[in-house]
Amino acid sequence: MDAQELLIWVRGAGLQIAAAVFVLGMSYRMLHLLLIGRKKSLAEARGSEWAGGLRTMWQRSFVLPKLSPRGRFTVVAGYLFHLGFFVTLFFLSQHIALFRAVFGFGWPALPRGVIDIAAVLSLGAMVALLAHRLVDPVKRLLSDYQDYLTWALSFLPLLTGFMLLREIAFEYVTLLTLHIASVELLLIAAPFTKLAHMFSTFISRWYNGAVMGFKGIRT
Amino acid sequence: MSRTVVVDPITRIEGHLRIEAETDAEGRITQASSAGTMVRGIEIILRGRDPRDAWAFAQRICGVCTLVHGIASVRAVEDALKYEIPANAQLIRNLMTGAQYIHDHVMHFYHLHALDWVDVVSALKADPKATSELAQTVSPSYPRSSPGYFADMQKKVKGFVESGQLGIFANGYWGHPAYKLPPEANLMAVAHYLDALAWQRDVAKLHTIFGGKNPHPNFLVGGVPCAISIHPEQEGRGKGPHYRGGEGATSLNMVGLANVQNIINQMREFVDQVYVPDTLAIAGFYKDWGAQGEGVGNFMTYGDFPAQGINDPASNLIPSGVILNRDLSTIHPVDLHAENEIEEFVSHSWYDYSVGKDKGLHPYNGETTLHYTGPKPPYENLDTAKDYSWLKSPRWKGKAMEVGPLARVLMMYAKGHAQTKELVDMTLSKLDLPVTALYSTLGRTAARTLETKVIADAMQGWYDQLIANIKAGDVRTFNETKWDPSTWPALAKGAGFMEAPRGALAHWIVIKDGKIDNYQAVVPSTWNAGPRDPQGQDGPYEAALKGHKLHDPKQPIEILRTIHSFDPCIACAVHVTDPDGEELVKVKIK
Amino acid sequence: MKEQETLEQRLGEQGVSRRAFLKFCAALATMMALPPSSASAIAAALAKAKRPSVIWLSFQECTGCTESLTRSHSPTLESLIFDMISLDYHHTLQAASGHAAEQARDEAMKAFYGKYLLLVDGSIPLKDGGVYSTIAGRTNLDMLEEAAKGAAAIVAVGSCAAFGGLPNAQPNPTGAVAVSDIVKDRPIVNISGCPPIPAVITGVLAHYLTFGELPALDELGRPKAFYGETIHDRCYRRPFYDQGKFAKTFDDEGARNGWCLYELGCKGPTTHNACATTKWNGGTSFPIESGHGCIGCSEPKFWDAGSFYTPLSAPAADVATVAQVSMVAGAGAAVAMGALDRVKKQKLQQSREKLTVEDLKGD
Amino acid sequence: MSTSLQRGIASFVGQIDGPIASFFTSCVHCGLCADSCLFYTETQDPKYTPIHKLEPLRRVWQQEYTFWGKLMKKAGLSKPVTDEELAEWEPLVYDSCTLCGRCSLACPVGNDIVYMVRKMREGMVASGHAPEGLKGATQRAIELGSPMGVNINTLRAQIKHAEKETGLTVPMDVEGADYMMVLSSAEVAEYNDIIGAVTRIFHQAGVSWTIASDGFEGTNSGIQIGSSDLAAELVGRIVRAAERLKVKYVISPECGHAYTALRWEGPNLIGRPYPFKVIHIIELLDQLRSEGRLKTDSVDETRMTFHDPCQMVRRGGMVEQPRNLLHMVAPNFVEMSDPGLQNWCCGGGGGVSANERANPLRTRAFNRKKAQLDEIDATTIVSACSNCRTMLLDGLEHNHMPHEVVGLTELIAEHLADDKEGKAP
Repeated sequence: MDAQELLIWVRGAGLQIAAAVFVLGMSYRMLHLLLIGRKKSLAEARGSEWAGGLRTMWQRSFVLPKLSPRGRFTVVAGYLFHLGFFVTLFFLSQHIALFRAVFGFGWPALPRGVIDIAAVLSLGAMVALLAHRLVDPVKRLLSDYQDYLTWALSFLPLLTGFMLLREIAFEYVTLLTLHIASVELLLIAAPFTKLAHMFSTFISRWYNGAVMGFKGIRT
Repeated sequence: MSRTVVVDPITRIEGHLRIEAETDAEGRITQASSAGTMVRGIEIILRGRDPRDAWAFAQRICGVCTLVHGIASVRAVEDALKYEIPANAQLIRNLMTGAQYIHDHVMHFYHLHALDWVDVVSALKADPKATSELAQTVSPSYPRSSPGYFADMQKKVKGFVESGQLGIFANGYWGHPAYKLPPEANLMAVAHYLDALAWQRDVAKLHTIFGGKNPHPNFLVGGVPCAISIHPEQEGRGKGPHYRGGEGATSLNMVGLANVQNIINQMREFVDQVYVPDTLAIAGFYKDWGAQGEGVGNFMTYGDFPAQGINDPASNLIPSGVILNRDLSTIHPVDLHAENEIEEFVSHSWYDYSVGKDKGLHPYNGETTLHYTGPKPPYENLDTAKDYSWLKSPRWKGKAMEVGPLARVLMMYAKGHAQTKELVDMTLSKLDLPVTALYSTLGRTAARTLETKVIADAMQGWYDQLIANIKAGDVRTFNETKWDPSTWPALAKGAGFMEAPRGALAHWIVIKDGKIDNYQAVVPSTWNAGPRDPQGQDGPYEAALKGHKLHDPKQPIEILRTIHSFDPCIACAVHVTDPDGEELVKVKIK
Repeated sequence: MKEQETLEQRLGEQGVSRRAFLKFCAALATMMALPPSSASAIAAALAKAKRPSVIWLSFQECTGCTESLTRSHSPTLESLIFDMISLDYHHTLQAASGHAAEQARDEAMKAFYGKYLLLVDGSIPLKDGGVYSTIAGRTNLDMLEEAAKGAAAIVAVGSCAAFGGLPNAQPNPTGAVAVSDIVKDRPIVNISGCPPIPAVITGVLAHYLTFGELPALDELGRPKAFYGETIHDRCYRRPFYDQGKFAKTFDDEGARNGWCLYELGCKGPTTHNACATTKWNGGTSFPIESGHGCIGCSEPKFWDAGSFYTPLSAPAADVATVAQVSMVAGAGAAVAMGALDRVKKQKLQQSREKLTVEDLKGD
Repeated sequence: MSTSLQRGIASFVGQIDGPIASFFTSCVHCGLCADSCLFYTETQDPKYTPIHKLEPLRRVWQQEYTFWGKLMKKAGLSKPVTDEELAEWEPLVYDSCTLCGRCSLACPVGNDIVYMVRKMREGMVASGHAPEGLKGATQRAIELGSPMGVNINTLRAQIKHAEKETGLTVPMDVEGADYMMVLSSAEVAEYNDIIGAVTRIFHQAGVSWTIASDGFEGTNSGIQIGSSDLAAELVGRIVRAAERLKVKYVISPECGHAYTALRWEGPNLIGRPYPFKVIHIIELLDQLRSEGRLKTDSVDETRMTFHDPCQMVRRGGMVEQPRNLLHMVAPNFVEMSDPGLQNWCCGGGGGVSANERANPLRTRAFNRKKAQLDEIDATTIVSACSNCRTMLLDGLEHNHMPHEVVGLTELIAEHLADDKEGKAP
C-alpha cells in the first residue's frame, strides 16, 4: 500500500471505522449513563432540578473556586488547551469544510493567524500540563497509563495538524495521513477512556447542578 | 473459394477494432463483422458514485473525443435534476464542442484517414514547382505554398525514407493501385499532414482556457468550472491580493478571451484555406468511392448547439431526427426518454441480460454484465454466428442507424439549413456527382468537412454573444442551486445527449439517494460499429463493407477506407463485438 | 538500409541551424531541472544519436495519452517521431493496419532486440484470462510480456499503464493492472497523469535519448524532475490557501478572484505533478487556473479517493450514514445493557441483608 | 472473599447510579478537587485528594459498569477490591472527609464528589470498615436513642430548667401543634440554652409548637456512618412522632447533618414522602423576621463573624437567612474570607467528630479555620450548628484563641424586644 492508498484508506474506510466506533461507543456510553439512572428524591423540592442542572452545565465552565497556585496553573493551562483545541477544531476553514461535507452546514471560519496562535498556545499548554502531571504529587498519584495515553492521543492531532498547515518535516500526503489517522485514534479511544468526559462532563454537571437546584441552592 | 479476411488491429482509429470479412471468389465482401475487442466496464465502475463526478469517469471513455462524454454526462445529470445552467455556460460549452469538432475532424482527415488516400512514398516523385501551382490553384490564399516550401518538405520526406527507419509509415500499402493521387497531390497532402499537426496543437488551447487542459478538459454539473475574471475597478474596493485575485485570477480573463478570438480565427482560416480545398481536391480523384460504402441507409441525430438552452430544441444549430431509407422528405422525431424507441441488444455481444439475450433494453433499464464467450486467446477467428463483440447493438425502433457527420449534414440539408444546402450543392457540382453520392464512403468524408465549415463559422457568433453578456455585466457561469445532493429527489432519471463529432451520443443516468444507480452510455461508435442484432440486421460498419471488392486481400485498403470514413472511436463504444470464425478456409492476410 | 544519420545531420539537412539546436537543448535542460551546463552535454549526446526504435503498445486506454503527446509544443510530435525516435508501432498514428502493422512490430522487435524503448498506455486486464482486451486475437498480457523481453526500458505512459488507472477503479470489472504489476525485470518509468503532460512524456524520452538511462525516479517510479513537488506547492493560488481564502462555489467572488479551490475539492496538495509550473498546451493554463480543482490524476487510485468535490479534509466515504447507524446501534446496546443493569440491581436488592446495629458490633 | 467484603462490594454495586457512573466517567484526574479539601490544603498530602478517596468504588464501577472493565474482569486482568484495600481506605473515607461538599463545587467537570463519598460509606460500613468511634455513636443512637447517650430524662431536666429561666411553658407532646421542634444531642446536653431561646422566640412570635418525647433527637449517626438502614430507623422515630402529633412542620435543629438527614434524605430513607414539611430553625426564624413576628430591641457591639455550617449553607442553601438575622443584632458583623457557599468546614462534620482516631488530623485541619479567623479581628464566632460549635471550641482551645462561640438562635433570643409576657422575671 503506497502513501496515496493509505491516505485514501484513512479518509475512507478508516474514518468510517473510527466514526462508527466513536458514535456507537459514545451513544452507548452516554445513554447508558442516563439509563443507569437514579432514584427520584421523595423529599420536597425547594427549587428546580432543571434550572440548577442546566445552569451548572453551562456555568461550571466559567465560575471557578479560589485556587492555589498549582490549581491556577492547571486551570489556566487547561483552559488554553481546551480553547485552542476548540478554536482549531471548529474554526479552521478546512475543518468547517469537513463539517459541511458531513452535516450539510457550516459557519464562518476564523482567520488563519488566529488559528495559528490558538494551536501554538494549545500545544504549549499541553506540554506544560504533561510536565505538571509528571511533577505534581497530586496529579502523579491520580494518574495511570490512561492519562498519558489520552494526552498523547489529544496532542498528536494538534501537532500533526499544525505541521500539516505548514508542511513541516514531511510532505503533505504524509502529514495529512498522519493527521487524520491521529484523529481516528482519538475517536476510537474516546468512548473507552477519560476522553469520554467530552460529553459526560455535561451529564455530570447536570446531575450535580440538579441536586443543588432541587435544594434551591444558588451556586 | 471464399476466405475470411481479418484486419486486427484496425489502426489510425481510437481504440481496439477488429474486422472479419468473408469474401467470395472474386474477392468481394459477402459478410463483414465488426468487433470491439476491448472493454473496461466504465458503466460498472460508475455505479454507486457521486453523479457530479460522473463526467470525469465518462470523459475517459475516450481521449480523442475527450470532451463529448463530459458534456453528455453533465447534461444527463442536469436533465435528471432539472438543473438549469447559465447562458454563459451554454455558450462556453458550445464553443468547446465546436472547437472539438474542428480539431477532431481536421486531425481525423489528415492524421487518421489521409493515409488511406495519400501515398507518402509517391510524394518523393513530385515536382515541387508543380505542387506549388496545384496548391495555389486549390487554395489561393494559403501562404505556405511556395515551390521552396514543398521542396523542403520533399527533402524532409526523402531524408526520412532514406534513413531506412520508416517509423509510423513502415509497412503501409504504398504503391497499391488503389492510390490514385498524382505525386504532386500526395506531396501537398503530406505537407498539410505536418501543417495540421502544428495547427491542432494551437487550437487545442481553446479547451485549455475554458477547461484547464486538453485532452480531458474539466466540466461541471450546473455550468462550467471556469469563473470569468473580468475585474472592473470598483468604488471602495481595496487593491492587492487581499481583495483581488492573484495573477489574473483565472484563465478566463481579458487575455484568455482575446486568445479565444485568435484561436477561432486560426480555426476558420485553416478550415477555409486548407481542409475544405484539400477535401475537394482529393475527392476529385476518388469519385468511384461516391458509389460504395453506404451502410444501412438510416440516419439519426439528437441535435446540438442550442442557442436558447438545452430545453429549446428548436434553437439547435443541428436539428434532431431520424431519416429512414434515404427518405429526406420525412424526418421522424426521436425521444430519448421513450422506452420503446432506443434499445440496446446483446444477442451478438459478450454480455448477459437478465431478461434474456434476445431482448432489447432501454438504457434506463440497461444492464452491463460482462460475459465473454468467445475463443480463448490467442485465436485466429471469432465465431461471428454467435457472440463476437464487446459492443452492444443499439437500435431505434428496432432499426440500425448510422450516426455522424453524414447523418447531420443530411438532417440539416433535409431541414433546409441554407449554408449546408449551399455547401452540399457546391461540392456535388464541383465533383460532378449526384445527390446519391452522399450515401457513400466519399459522402461521409465530405460531409465531415462540410459540417466543420458550418460549425467553424458558427463559433464567432457564440463568442460574440459571450462577450456581449460579459459587457452587459452577466458573468455567471455556474448555478449552485442544486449543487448540494441534499436538494435532490430520492430518485431521478435523465438523459444527456449531444452531437459528438462522430455522431449522436447520449448518456442515461438513474440517480438514487444521491448516488448513481445505473449509468448507460450509447455512443456513436456503438451505433455505427455495433454487431448484428437478433434479427440479423448488420450494423452500419458491417453493412457498409458488404460488396467491397478487395483488390488484394493481403492489402485490404478498401476496408480501411470505409471503416475510417466512419472515424471509429472504439473505446467510446465501451461495449465491443467479437467475431467467431466459421470453419471456412481461413487465410490470414499477409 | 543506409547507415543511420545522426540527429544533428538530419536537422542540418532540414535547415535547422546549430544555434537553434543548442537553444532547444538548453530549453530541455531547464525543463528537466538540470544545471544549465548540461545543455552542451545534451547537445553532444543528441547530435550523435541515431533514432532509437520505439514501440508503443495501447491496451485498455482511451487514446488520451497519445492525444496529449500530439499537443507537445517542445519538442513537437513531428520532431519527436521524425527526428528523435523511430516510432515503429503505434495504433493511432501508424499507416499500416492488421497483419501489416503486427509485422512492423515484429520486425522492429527483432531488429532492435534489447535496445528498443517500449512505451505502453492503458492498463492490462488479467481477469478471465485477459479476454477483456485483445489485439490480433492476443491478450494484452501476452503482447506485453513478449515486447518487454526485448525492451531496454519501459515507459508506462498515463495513469492506466502506470497505476491501473480508470479500468482499475473499484470494482475493477476486468481485473486491470499496471505494467509494473506484470513486468518485474526491466527498468520502468511511470509517467502518470490522465493524461500526462506532453512535455513530461517528451522530456523523459529526451532524457533517455541523451543519457541512455532513465531519469531519477520517486518511490512510485515517476521522474522526480516532474513529480518531485505537489501541485499545491507550486500553485499560483497557494498564497490564498495560506491566508485561508477559499472559493466557496465555482462562481462566487472568491472563484472570480482566483482564490484557493481547496474547499471545492482540489487535490493539489496531495498530487505530484508539474501542471502548476509547465502548465498545459504550451503554457496556456492548467486546471486550477481554469477554475476546477485538481482531481489528482497523476496519483495511484485517484478514482477511488472520494468525490472530486469533497475537500481533502472531508471524508472520502459516507461517514454520515455510518454514524447514524452506529448511533442507533449504540442506543440499542445501551438500552439492553441498562435493562441488564436493572436486573442485576434488583437481584442485589432482593438478596441484600439489612444492616443492623448488630453488624456494627463486629466480631 | 469474606462475607462482609462480599456484602460491601454488593453494596457498592447497588449504590452506583447514573450520577456516580457519570462522575467517574468524567473525571480527568486534574487534581483541582485537592485544593478544595481542607484535609489536603492543611497537610499537602496527595492521598487526601477527594477523588482519590473513592478509588475502590471507582474500580467496582469500572469492573461492573463499563464495557472494557467487564471485559478485563472476565479476562482476569483487573485488580479486585480487597479487604486490605478497604481497610487502607477507611481513614480516607471517614477520617479525612466531613462530607462538607466543597469539592463538589470545585470540580470542573461537575462531579459531586461528596455524593460519591456518602454512597461509598454505605459499602464501607456494610463490609465492616467503619471507624470504631462512629460505630459506637451509631450503636448508641440506635440503642439508647442518642449518640451521646442523652435520653428523655435528660431532656425533661433541661426543659424544666428552661421553663424556670423563661417563665414560659415548653409544650411537650402537644397534638395538633403547627411545629414540632427536634433537637440535637449536643443541644440537649451542652447548648441547652437553645431550648429557652426558642421558647421565648416562639412565644413572642406566637408560634404553635411542641417537642415530642419520642422524637426529639435529630442527630443522625446513620447518615454519617453511611448506613441507610440505620439512618432510616433514626429518621423513622421523628416521623412517627410527627405523625402521632399531627404537626404541620418539623423544625430541624442547629445541627447540620440532622438537617440533611431530616430534610433531604429522610423521605428517601423511609421510602415515602412526609405528611409534614421540614424547616430549619434558622429558616423559620428568618421567615418570622420577614413576617415582622421576630423583633429585637438591642444589639451587640462585639465584632462578630459567622461560621457557615456546611450542611446548612453549602449543602442546604441557607446563605442569606443567618445573615439577615445577624444584621438585626450585630452591627459589627464581619465576614470571614470565603463566606457562604465556599466556607471552610469546621473539620468535624460527617461523623469525624465522633471518630477519636481522626482527632489529630482534625486538629491539623482546623488550621484553615484558624487562618480565616486570624485574618479578621472578630471576637465572637456565631454559628448555627452544634457540632460546628463544639469543633470551634475545641480548635480555639487547642490553639489558645480567645474567641467566643455562640449559637445564632440564642443570640437572637438574647436581643428579643422587651416582651412583658415573655421576659423572664
